[in-house]
Amino acid sequence: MVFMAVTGFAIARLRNLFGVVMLTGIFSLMSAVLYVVLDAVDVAFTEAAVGAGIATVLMLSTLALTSSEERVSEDGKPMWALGLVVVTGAVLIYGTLDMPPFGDAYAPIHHHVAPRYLERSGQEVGIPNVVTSILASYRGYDTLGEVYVIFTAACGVLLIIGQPKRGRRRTLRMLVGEMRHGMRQNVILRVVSKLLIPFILVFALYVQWHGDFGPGGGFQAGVIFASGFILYALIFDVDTSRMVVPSGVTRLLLALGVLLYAGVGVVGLLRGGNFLNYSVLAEEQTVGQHLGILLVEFGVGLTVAAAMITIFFTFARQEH
Amino acid sequence: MAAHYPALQVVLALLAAPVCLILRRPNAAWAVATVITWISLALALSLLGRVWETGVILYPMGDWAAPWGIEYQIDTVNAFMLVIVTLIGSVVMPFARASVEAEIEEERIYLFYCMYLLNLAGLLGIAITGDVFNLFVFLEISSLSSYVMISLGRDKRALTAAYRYLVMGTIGATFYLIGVGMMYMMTGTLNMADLATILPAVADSRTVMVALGFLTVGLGLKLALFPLHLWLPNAYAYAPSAVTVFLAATGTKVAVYAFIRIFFTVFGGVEIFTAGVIPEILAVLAALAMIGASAVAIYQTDVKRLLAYSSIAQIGYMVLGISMVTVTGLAGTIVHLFNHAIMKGGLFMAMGCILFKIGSVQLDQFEGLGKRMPVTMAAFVAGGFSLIGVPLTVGFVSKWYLVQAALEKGWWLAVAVILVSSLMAVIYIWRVVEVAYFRPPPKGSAEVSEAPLSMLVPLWILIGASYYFGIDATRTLDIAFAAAESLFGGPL
Amino acid sequence: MEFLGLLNYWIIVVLMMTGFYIVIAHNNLVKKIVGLNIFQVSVFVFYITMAKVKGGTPPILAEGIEIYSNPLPHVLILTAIVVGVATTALGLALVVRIRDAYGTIEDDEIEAQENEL
Amino acid sequence: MTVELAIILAVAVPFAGAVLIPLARATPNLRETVTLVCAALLFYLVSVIYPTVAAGGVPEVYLFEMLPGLSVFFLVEPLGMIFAGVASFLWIATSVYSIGYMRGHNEENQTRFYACFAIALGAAMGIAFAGNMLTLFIFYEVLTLSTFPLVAHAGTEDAKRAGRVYLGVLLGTSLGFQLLAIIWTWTLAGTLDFTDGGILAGKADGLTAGILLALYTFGIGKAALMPFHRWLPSAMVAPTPVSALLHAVAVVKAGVFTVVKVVVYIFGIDFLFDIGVSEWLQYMAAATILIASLVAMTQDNLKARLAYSTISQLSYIILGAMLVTDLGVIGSGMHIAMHAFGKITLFFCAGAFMIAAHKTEISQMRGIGRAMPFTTLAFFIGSLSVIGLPPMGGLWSKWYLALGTLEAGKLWLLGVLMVSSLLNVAYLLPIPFRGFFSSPEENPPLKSSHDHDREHDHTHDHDRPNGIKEAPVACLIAIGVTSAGCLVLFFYPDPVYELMRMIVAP
Repeated sequence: MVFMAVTGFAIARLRNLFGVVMLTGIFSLMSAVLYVVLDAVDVAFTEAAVGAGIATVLMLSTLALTSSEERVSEDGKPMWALGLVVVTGAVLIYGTLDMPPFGDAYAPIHHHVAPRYLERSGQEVGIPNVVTSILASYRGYDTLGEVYVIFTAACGVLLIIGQPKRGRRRTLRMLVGEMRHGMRQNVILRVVSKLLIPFILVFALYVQWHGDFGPGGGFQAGVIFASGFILYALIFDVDTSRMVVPSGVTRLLLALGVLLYAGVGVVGLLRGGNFLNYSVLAEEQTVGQHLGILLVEFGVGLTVAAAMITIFFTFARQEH
Repeated sequence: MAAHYPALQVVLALLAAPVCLILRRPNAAWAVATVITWISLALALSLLGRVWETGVILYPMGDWAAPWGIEYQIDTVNAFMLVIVTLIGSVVMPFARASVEAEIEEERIYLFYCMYLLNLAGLLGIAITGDVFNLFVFLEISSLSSYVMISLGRDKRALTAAYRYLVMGTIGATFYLIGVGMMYMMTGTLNMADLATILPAVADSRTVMVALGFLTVGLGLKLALFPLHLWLPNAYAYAPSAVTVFLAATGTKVAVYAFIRIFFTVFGGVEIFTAGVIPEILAVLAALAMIGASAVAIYQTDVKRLLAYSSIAQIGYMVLGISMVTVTGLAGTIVHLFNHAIMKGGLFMAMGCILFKIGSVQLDQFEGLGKRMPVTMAAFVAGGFSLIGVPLTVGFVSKWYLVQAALEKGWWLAVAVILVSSLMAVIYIWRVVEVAYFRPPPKGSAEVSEAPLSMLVPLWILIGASYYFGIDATRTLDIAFAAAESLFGGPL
Repeated sequence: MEFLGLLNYWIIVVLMMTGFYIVIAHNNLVKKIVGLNIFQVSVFVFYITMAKVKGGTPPILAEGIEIYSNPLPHVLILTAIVVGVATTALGLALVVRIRDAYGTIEDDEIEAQENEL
Repeated sequence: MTVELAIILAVAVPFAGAVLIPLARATPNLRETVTLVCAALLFYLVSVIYPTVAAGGVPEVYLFEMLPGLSVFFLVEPLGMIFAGVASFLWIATSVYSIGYMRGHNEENQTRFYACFAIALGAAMGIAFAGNMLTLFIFYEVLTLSTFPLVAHAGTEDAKRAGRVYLGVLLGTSLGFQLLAIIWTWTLAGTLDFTDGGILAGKADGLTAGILLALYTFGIGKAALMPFHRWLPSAMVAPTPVSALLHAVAVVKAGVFTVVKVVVYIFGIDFLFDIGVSEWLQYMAAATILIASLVAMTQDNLKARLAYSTISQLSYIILGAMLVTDLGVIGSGMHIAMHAFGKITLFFCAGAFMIAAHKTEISQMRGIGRAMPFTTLAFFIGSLSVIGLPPMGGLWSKWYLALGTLEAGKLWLLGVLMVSSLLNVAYLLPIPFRGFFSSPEENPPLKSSHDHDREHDHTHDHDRPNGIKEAPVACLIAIGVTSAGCLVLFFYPDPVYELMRMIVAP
């Protein structure tokens, strides 16, 4: 954790944006490690894939499209900012004073609401990964919302920088040109990644379906799946990889994923339960729950993968 | 089916958004969005009717009882909010068609309507939910989609406006998240009603106090509470017309609602809000907003920006009502949510019509507009009266109750601020009127050229509504008072 | 003893404020987004930290394990991470467009250009 | 026709006219016919209502509930009857006059002019018949907003500046003070209905009532009590019919009418008398009377002089109300009617001078009586009535005002009235006298030029100063009617007096 703090300061000081982004990735990875230490394996998984992976790639693409050096501002303006930050921080510290100590098993959060998930989700939902039970069923509606957030972001990116104006060549200007050039020339890299990518995709599928039992689920799977494609594009060529997954298809999948999720909810509603009640999907409650969770997780995976791919390619096709 | 209206209220729009994406045709997307918004309005009205007759409606998602699952809790306050949002949403649709076609490239229009539906769903989701974290999720849906929509404005300043809004909005959301985390830490629950029952026991802990502070600042950013309003003027000024109408009329309103919800429902049983310094701070900020923003509005040359500053001032009215912590004050705020939504919506629609025909809303382009676009300008003047608070308009009704509340409370300064602020509204509205009516049109301009009927009719619907509900305000006020009383009645 | 228990939170606060500082003090638009990221990640860490129970294990039900960490914050943060990346994506998209329109991604230079309009 | 229907129609007819007038804009004759028909119809409707009110009835018409527990409704009581009668009668005269004036002056935007005029009259009716303070306030603001385009009519920089002052003062005072007073009253009393004996008695202590009274009197900017009088001289840039009917009758009388209403029906005479808070407002009114009269003497522009005279005369009415004695209130009610006839005659004449002889400054008007004997005579009659000399109606109202001061035991106020009357004599009478008895050759050369360039098709021959060249016939008819009214009211003041007596001694 202290490492994270140090990284944080380094980011604040560093002027080279390229370095900043790299450090951010590292920061993210470190937080993922921290999550594992703190028993949050699912979260760690996601953070590593999303925070360290996708976000970093996106930032690098942006830097490639803009500039990678931060201009040194000459005025001493940040004084007020520093003041504000110190005050806010002090307020927060003040707020921590009455917090239950770290790891305290007697803290209120461990005694209200949460115990029920641990005690009864086994019977009620019937899958061992409590995080997945909550994510997909108890608080499935939040997750629906979350999928919509990523859906919104994908559509938004399409709206903002999609469809470059006519007359421009659709070429790739990824990352720093030389780096890509080097990669292309590197036969070993190409071969290894060609071998690796199928595994990544298979791993993604595994994560997708395994989410009920161990860490994993639609999000992680979607992101990993997408990163497979992104890796391909990084090493080979965006245009080639676009041929593998045409934009129309990703868009369709993007929409179908959220529709699948919401659709499962509506089916529950039509079968006499409330919206997103999976228990009514089958005769037996746990079977229904299980089925529902599988389906919505698949929806999540679809949308997340499609969204990540869409976002990435939209960035990648930008012209400087 | 009627039992599922609460879910359908939000889910319909959510379902329709990806459908728009699949359809990929502007007209089809528009048609879908229109149908959905109108159905949503019908749903909202029927929900309001049901709440009015039978009281609070609870709808646990997935049949998981709160606090374990997420539950929709609809009382008079949020049923009213739903009506406001869907009403504006459905009136904007016919207006949007021509306006959006003129301002956004054709191949992006279907995505625009997708965003619009998402935004609508997000706002509805905030209004309807009984779970503080679910509120955050839908807050993000609505925020992200509004950043996108704002950035579509023709002026390149729309981009920076959207970016600044994104940064400030995300800071706000993160602050909110910190606040929620701290509350959760002390109580172990995220359900509003549950929080309300547990919080009093831990209310005097420093953590909860800080949580309240962070929630206040976080939501304050979203509702553009002075001095956290910096994102708003440019965002409203440079967004596409239809977006400005919708956001100005609903976006900040929903944030105000969330503010009310947190203070009066979640912290309803807690003394730290009612007895603490927060109301005083809010009152001071509100007063500063009312005077300061009005003063800035007077000096604007871009009329859309002028109206944006006026919005900040109007938000000040609402916060002032909240800060009084009395039934009358709160009822004044709630009724003003509705009233301001319809009048500002109307005014920004008038801007949309002018932008459509003239291509600019700079004040010097308004010369002779009273003759060139008589119907639009008449609507602008009529809406302006409402902003000033001339009797028979909704603006008058809101002001009446806010002044009354301030009088009951003995807040003389607040009374003065309300009145001075409305006088400043006279000045900034009149600057526009004078240019439009008492300066000759520039040479060579067309005689009369009005915006199409599809824009004028929605415009006049809103302006008409701002008179209808100004002349007979009993209905809206009954609802507002019932809502305010229920908020003071403790937890749901 | 109590202070040791809170130390974790204090470091988190420092992290948050680092991110927050980057957002508000820096002029570079990309760096602001980076700051937002750090700010958000710190909040996530805050949630996850509170979920930890001493001696607990990850909340995946298995025979013979009695103490689990609290799963609810994990769920919340899963959601929040996705929200965070969505925001980042949008923010960066905007930065790209801003760079196109203004030719710079430094906030003060943009402001100077806008004032001239 | 039932009285209730007549009341509704009386308010509705002018508004309907305002809708019809733009529709008839293509044919000016039809447009003016609409105006005239509306005016005549309105007067007829008011005369239908009169017998009921004179017989002691208070017809009431409920319209709608605006805020919970607070409705908009009409209720005709004697004071409103006077105001409605005067305003509706004089609208006919003014309409006739306007036709001559506006055409003679070749004004632009005549359609807007007539339409706004009609709205203003409708609002005046609404004020007259308002059943509670809320209803009154609504129409009060409608009146303000509808007269703004009339003031800024010319569209010149001057006119726009005047419009800003006009709107600023009137909206500022009404939204700033009056509305506050109304809401405060509502929170105190729980009602805003005009009730005999007032609604605040027992609800407000002396201090509160004092502040409220001040808020009301200053909040009613239309009453032009100093220091909120600036709008009235500004408004003189408007076309003369506007100055005549609105800024000598409808608007300003709406102001003082509201003041009297508030004193009588919101506070209640007895209540105010008991707590004695109205005293310092008497000082204000007295000061306004004297200062405005003095200022009037210094004005060379005829309309400006008349405007200051109006300010001064309005404060007579306020003073009468603030005396809070029966006779004082009777006097102020009567003065609403008497001053209306006198002052409108004066303004008509001023307009006639402007059209026929292009003279706006008093110093140019020497010997004008030779060219315009009829108009100058009418001016003389009007002056007498405003001063309060027999055989004009103005005598009566001044008489009762004077009695009122005696009844209140305030001799010094009687003195104020006397001095003011002398000042009236000093600033009004020289005009007709010089008009008749001085020779036109002493006039300084004409200053204004560009303003009058466009209407030279109606000008008469300037080379024959002794020839008679009066204003258009339509104007003369109107002048004749109103100056005759001054005389008639001297001989038959009874209807007005009786109505006022009903208020103070029900």
